[in-house]
Amino acid sequence: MIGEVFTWLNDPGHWKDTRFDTGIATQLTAHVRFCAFALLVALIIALPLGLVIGHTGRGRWLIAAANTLRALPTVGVLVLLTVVIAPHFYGRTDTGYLIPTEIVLIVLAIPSILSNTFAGVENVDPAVRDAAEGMGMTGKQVLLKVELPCSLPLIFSGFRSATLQVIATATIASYLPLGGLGRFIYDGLAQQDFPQMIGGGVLVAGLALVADLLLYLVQRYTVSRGLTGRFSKKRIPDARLASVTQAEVAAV
Amino acid sequence: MNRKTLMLAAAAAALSLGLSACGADSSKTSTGASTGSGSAGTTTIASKLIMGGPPEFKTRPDGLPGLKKNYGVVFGKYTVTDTGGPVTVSSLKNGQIDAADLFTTDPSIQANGFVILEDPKSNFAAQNIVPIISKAKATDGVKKILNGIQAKLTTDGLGQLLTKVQNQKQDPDAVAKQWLSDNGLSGTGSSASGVKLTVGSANFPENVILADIYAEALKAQGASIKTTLNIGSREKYYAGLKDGSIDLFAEYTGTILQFIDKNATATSPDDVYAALVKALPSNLIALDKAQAQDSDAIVVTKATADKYSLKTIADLAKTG
Amino acid sequence: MTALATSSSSSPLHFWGYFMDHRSTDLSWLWSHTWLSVVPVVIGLLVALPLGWLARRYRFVYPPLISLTGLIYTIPSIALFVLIPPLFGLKSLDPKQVPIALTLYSIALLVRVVADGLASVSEDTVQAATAIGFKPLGRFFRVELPIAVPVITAGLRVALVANVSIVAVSGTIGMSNLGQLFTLGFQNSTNGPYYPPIVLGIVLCVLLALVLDRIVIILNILLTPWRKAVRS
Amino acid sequence: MIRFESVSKRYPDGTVAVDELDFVAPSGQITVLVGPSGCGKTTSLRMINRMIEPTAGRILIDDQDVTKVDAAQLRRGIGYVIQHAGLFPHRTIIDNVASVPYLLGTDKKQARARAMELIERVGLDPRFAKRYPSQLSGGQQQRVGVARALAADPPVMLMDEPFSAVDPVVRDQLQEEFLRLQSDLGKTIVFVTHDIDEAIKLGDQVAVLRVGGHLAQLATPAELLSRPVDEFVAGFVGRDRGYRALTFTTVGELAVHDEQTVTLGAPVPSGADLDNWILVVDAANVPQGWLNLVELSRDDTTVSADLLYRGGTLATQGGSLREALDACLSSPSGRGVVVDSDETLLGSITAAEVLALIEKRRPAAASVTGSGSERR
Repeated sequence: MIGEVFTWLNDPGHWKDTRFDTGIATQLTAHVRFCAFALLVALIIALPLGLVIGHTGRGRWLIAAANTLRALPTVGVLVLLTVVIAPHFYGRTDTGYLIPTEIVLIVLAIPSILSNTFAGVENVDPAVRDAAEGMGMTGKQVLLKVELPCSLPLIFSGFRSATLQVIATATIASYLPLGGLGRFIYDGLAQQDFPQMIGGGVLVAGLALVADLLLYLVQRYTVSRGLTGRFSKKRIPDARLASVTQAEVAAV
Repeated sequence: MNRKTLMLAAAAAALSLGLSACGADSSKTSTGASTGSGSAGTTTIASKLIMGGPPEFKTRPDGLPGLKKNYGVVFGKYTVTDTGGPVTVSSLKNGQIDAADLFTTDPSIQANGFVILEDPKSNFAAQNIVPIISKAKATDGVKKILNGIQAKLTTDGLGQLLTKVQNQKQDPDAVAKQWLSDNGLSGTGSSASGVKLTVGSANFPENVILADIYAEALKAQGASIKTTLNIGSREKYYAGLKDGSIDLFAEYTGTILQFIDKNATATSPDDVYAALVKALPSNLIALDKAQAQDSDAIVVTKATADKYSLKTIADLAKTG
Repeated sequence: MTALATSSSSSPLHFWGYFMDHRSTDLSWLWSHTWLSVVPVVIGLLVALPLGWLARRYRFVYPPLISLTGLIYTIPSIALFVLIPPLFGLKSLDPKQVPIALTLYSIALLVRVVADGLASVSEDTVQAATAIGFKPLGRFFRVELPIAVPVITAGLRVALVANVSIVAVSGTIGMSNLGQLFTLGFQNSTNGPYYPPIVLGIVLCVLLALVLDRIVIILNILLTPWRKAVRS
Repeated sequence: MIRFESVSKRYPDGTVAVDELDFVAPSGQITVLVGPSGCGKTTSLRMINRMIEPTAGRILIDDQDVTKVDAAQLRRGIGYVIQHAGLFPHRTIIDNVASVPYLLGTDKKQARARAMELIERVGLDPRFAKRYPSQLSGGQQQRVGVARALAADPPVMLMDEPFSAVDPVVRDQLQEEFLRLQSDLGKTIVFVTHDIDEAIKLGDQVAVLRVGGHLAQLATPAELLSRPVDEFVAGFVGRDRGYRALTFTTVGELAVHDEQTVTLGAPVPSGADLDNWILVVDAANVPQGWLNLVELSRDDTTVSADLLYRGGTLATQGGSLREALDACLSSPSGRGVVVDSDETLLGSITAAEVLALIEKRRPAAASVTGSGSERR
């Protein structure tokens, strides 16, 4: 079976678009686009919000509220939004399906980013914050020059965890008439074409790994060595767990 | 406050930007497809249209391959929607697709004024409803109950059942029970007692209702019933039938025959049924076929039908 | 929208009436949904405990184990569901494929949580326990594990809430659980939206997730009485 | 000069942290605020740079009301050192020290040059400049904290228990260096501590606060020890205060006796006229310890280092009476060794003689003004 999957992935014909079948290259691009857009919007919403809540200490209920978003069943929300939104779009556009999908992905990404950003700012050593204010930094300077850089490790772990979730979940776009790598999974499932289906799954997992690696590299070059302690031989902080423990414990 | 508003505005701007980018891109793909077909030489009506339906319609013998073989119809593009469900209907209605694979009994065809293209060459073979059951579970009692149902199922009756569920939002199970009692089939007894059965259904309402009818009738006669409804495509549930995960399924003679035997040529109800009985693997048997039919059909909107003067599937292959 | 006007029974707020009308089916779906969400986490924890201990005890085990389990998490659930039967020699629609997939996810999440929870026990505590005569196994169960409880329960909460959502996905491939409500509502939305089952499904899933979450929180409180003072 | 004028801090829940506080912290001097926890000492300190706003009264720095200045601007002109240093974990040591100059818009190169100079000045190895705070020990971090506060050369420094989180040996060292630094820089310093010994050691004047934010006594360390105004201050200043007060009592010139000595490495002396104890010095006449002639065995023919009793402290000529008395009490021979500022031997003195000096000075004790500058 592994051989068949490999053959399927290796067939150049599967990478190119044909009249009835969209190739891997196009679907991969579409998948990346769905995810990048959702993650960007989630970041634009959650990062400033988490920073401001962490900095001011006000609006903590929003963190708790965002964490209950995790309890929403993704499929259910997708179906509901589709039923509500899709009938309002006419003509050759997939916007009616794109909006529900993106909303679901954004809602999925927000809790990790928001709660980790909040936890990151909140976990900044009070002495450091006190020193920053005491030396004459304005509130904005304290936030941007001290709290933000100090919370970067946690922000990154939240964002990396959100990225993994979004990439895996973006496959549900293909539950609706949209592209993305989920198309191979759903079509393979319906056509009982296992190599296609598993190939799709492998592509999604591969994409997730590559994205995580890229983010790890970005993290490595943006987060101060003073925070990661990389000069002493400590292990690399990784996405999933840090977000689990830190953010969850913060949410309790 | 100010900050929040700004942030929201930025988010909204980014959202609309991104969406328009995605939208623009997808429309580019479709124009790309039609230019592609244009350069192929003669431009058929079909090549200007986007067809929508379930994923397996792309590969199924009576799907795109059948349309090409029987009518020379090749669409400009195929968009995967769903199995005659809400996505297909709303995509057709709203113009995301121009032609769709729907079921003839679907009340939304009439409700939306869709036009069913005739199928003179019987690409879609006769589609009488037939229970496929695993041989081990087909006791005489079970057979008698199910065949009793089959005798009462009519095409119109099926349409009415669907209208109740899809338009009036009644519960499929309740509709099934009502139908059984209306047709004098709701008597309780023990002719199926001791039988343990898993009834499956595909993920479209009509098939769910039929599964419910079978399940309720058998239950009333003492069988122990489990249901696995809304499974998905035939490719998927047929594997379950074969390996015994499911014991009973409401099938459509034409498609199941073509699914098992890709070279099947029978088109009339009796021929198809006879071929099916022969083609089934040894652990499955077909009970009586009903008079009721529910066939796949190529459906277009009234506007599209008028624009290209479409009456039959063959018209799609004309140049226009 | 038109359906909303013509038939009050398709209004989103009718979900409670819908529930009352289909109580037995909905409850059976809720029940199986609950089991499918909980059992894999319990099994996952039982498997993750020795693995996490191993990763803590022998440091070289940690990186490969964490990478491997991290990899499992990147596989989309719908793909994993369908991958399970051929890999485990099950029938294609065997309902066991869902709990197996969820157990794999739970193990993936919890191994790391257990390892890091154990790592959160201070070296001083471990040494003190050894000094007063605990043998490794006794020390693990009576000292290290109890202290790691808060971190582990935090992981359990995430796993449970995630499972409730993933179980619903399996409803779209025919498994009997609350996910069926979404398929059902969607399939019957061809002529106007049919909200009640969809809304009911969301409401029940969220309630289930919140209740399970609350149970773990209570469990955490019961298991760590020494933290009561801090919590006040 | 920092002036508190009837400054109060009352929280909305009714708690009074500081109550009608009035005092002056003179320019170029160290004013220590000391008191038990809850006495409002930190609150008072933090009101100077407006980390906390007073609810009544005003605080003036060089006659300028602090509330009339933009808080951030004000703080940039005031050095601030806190208990756990509060170094920025994401910045290197040199960038930490240069933080305030950066804020003030100083050219990066110039700011770093200044920072480098300060790093060395507070006694840190220049190689630490490129390291991160987490690579430093607590004492080293605290030095960086002081350097950072000094970077913009502020006339005023606020220090909130800067040395209380380090171990006693390091604390002692930091205190000494801090005094040395201050003698060079002459900053106006307000220093908060809960440790009365630290207050007495460092303060030019000490303000003792009681719970509820009342000023109990403001005085020089010597006066505080000799004349606590009430039971609270007396209790807070603690036992041995009579003895500790001797720290601030000096006599012009101690009359010393000549002391017989033997040089390290020389043959063990003998003779009936010798005392049991003989002082051992090195070639430069710096005292090394006492030798007990009675205890020696026959094999001990030369004066070697391992035979010495080294327990005695040394009194410096011109130093405090406390030093002189301690030298006598700690000496095994009962004779206190007196040295000059080069640590070379001057002679010895007995406890009785020191006590006689104390007795003689008693009537004058009231007028003692053991100020910091005098000590130094």
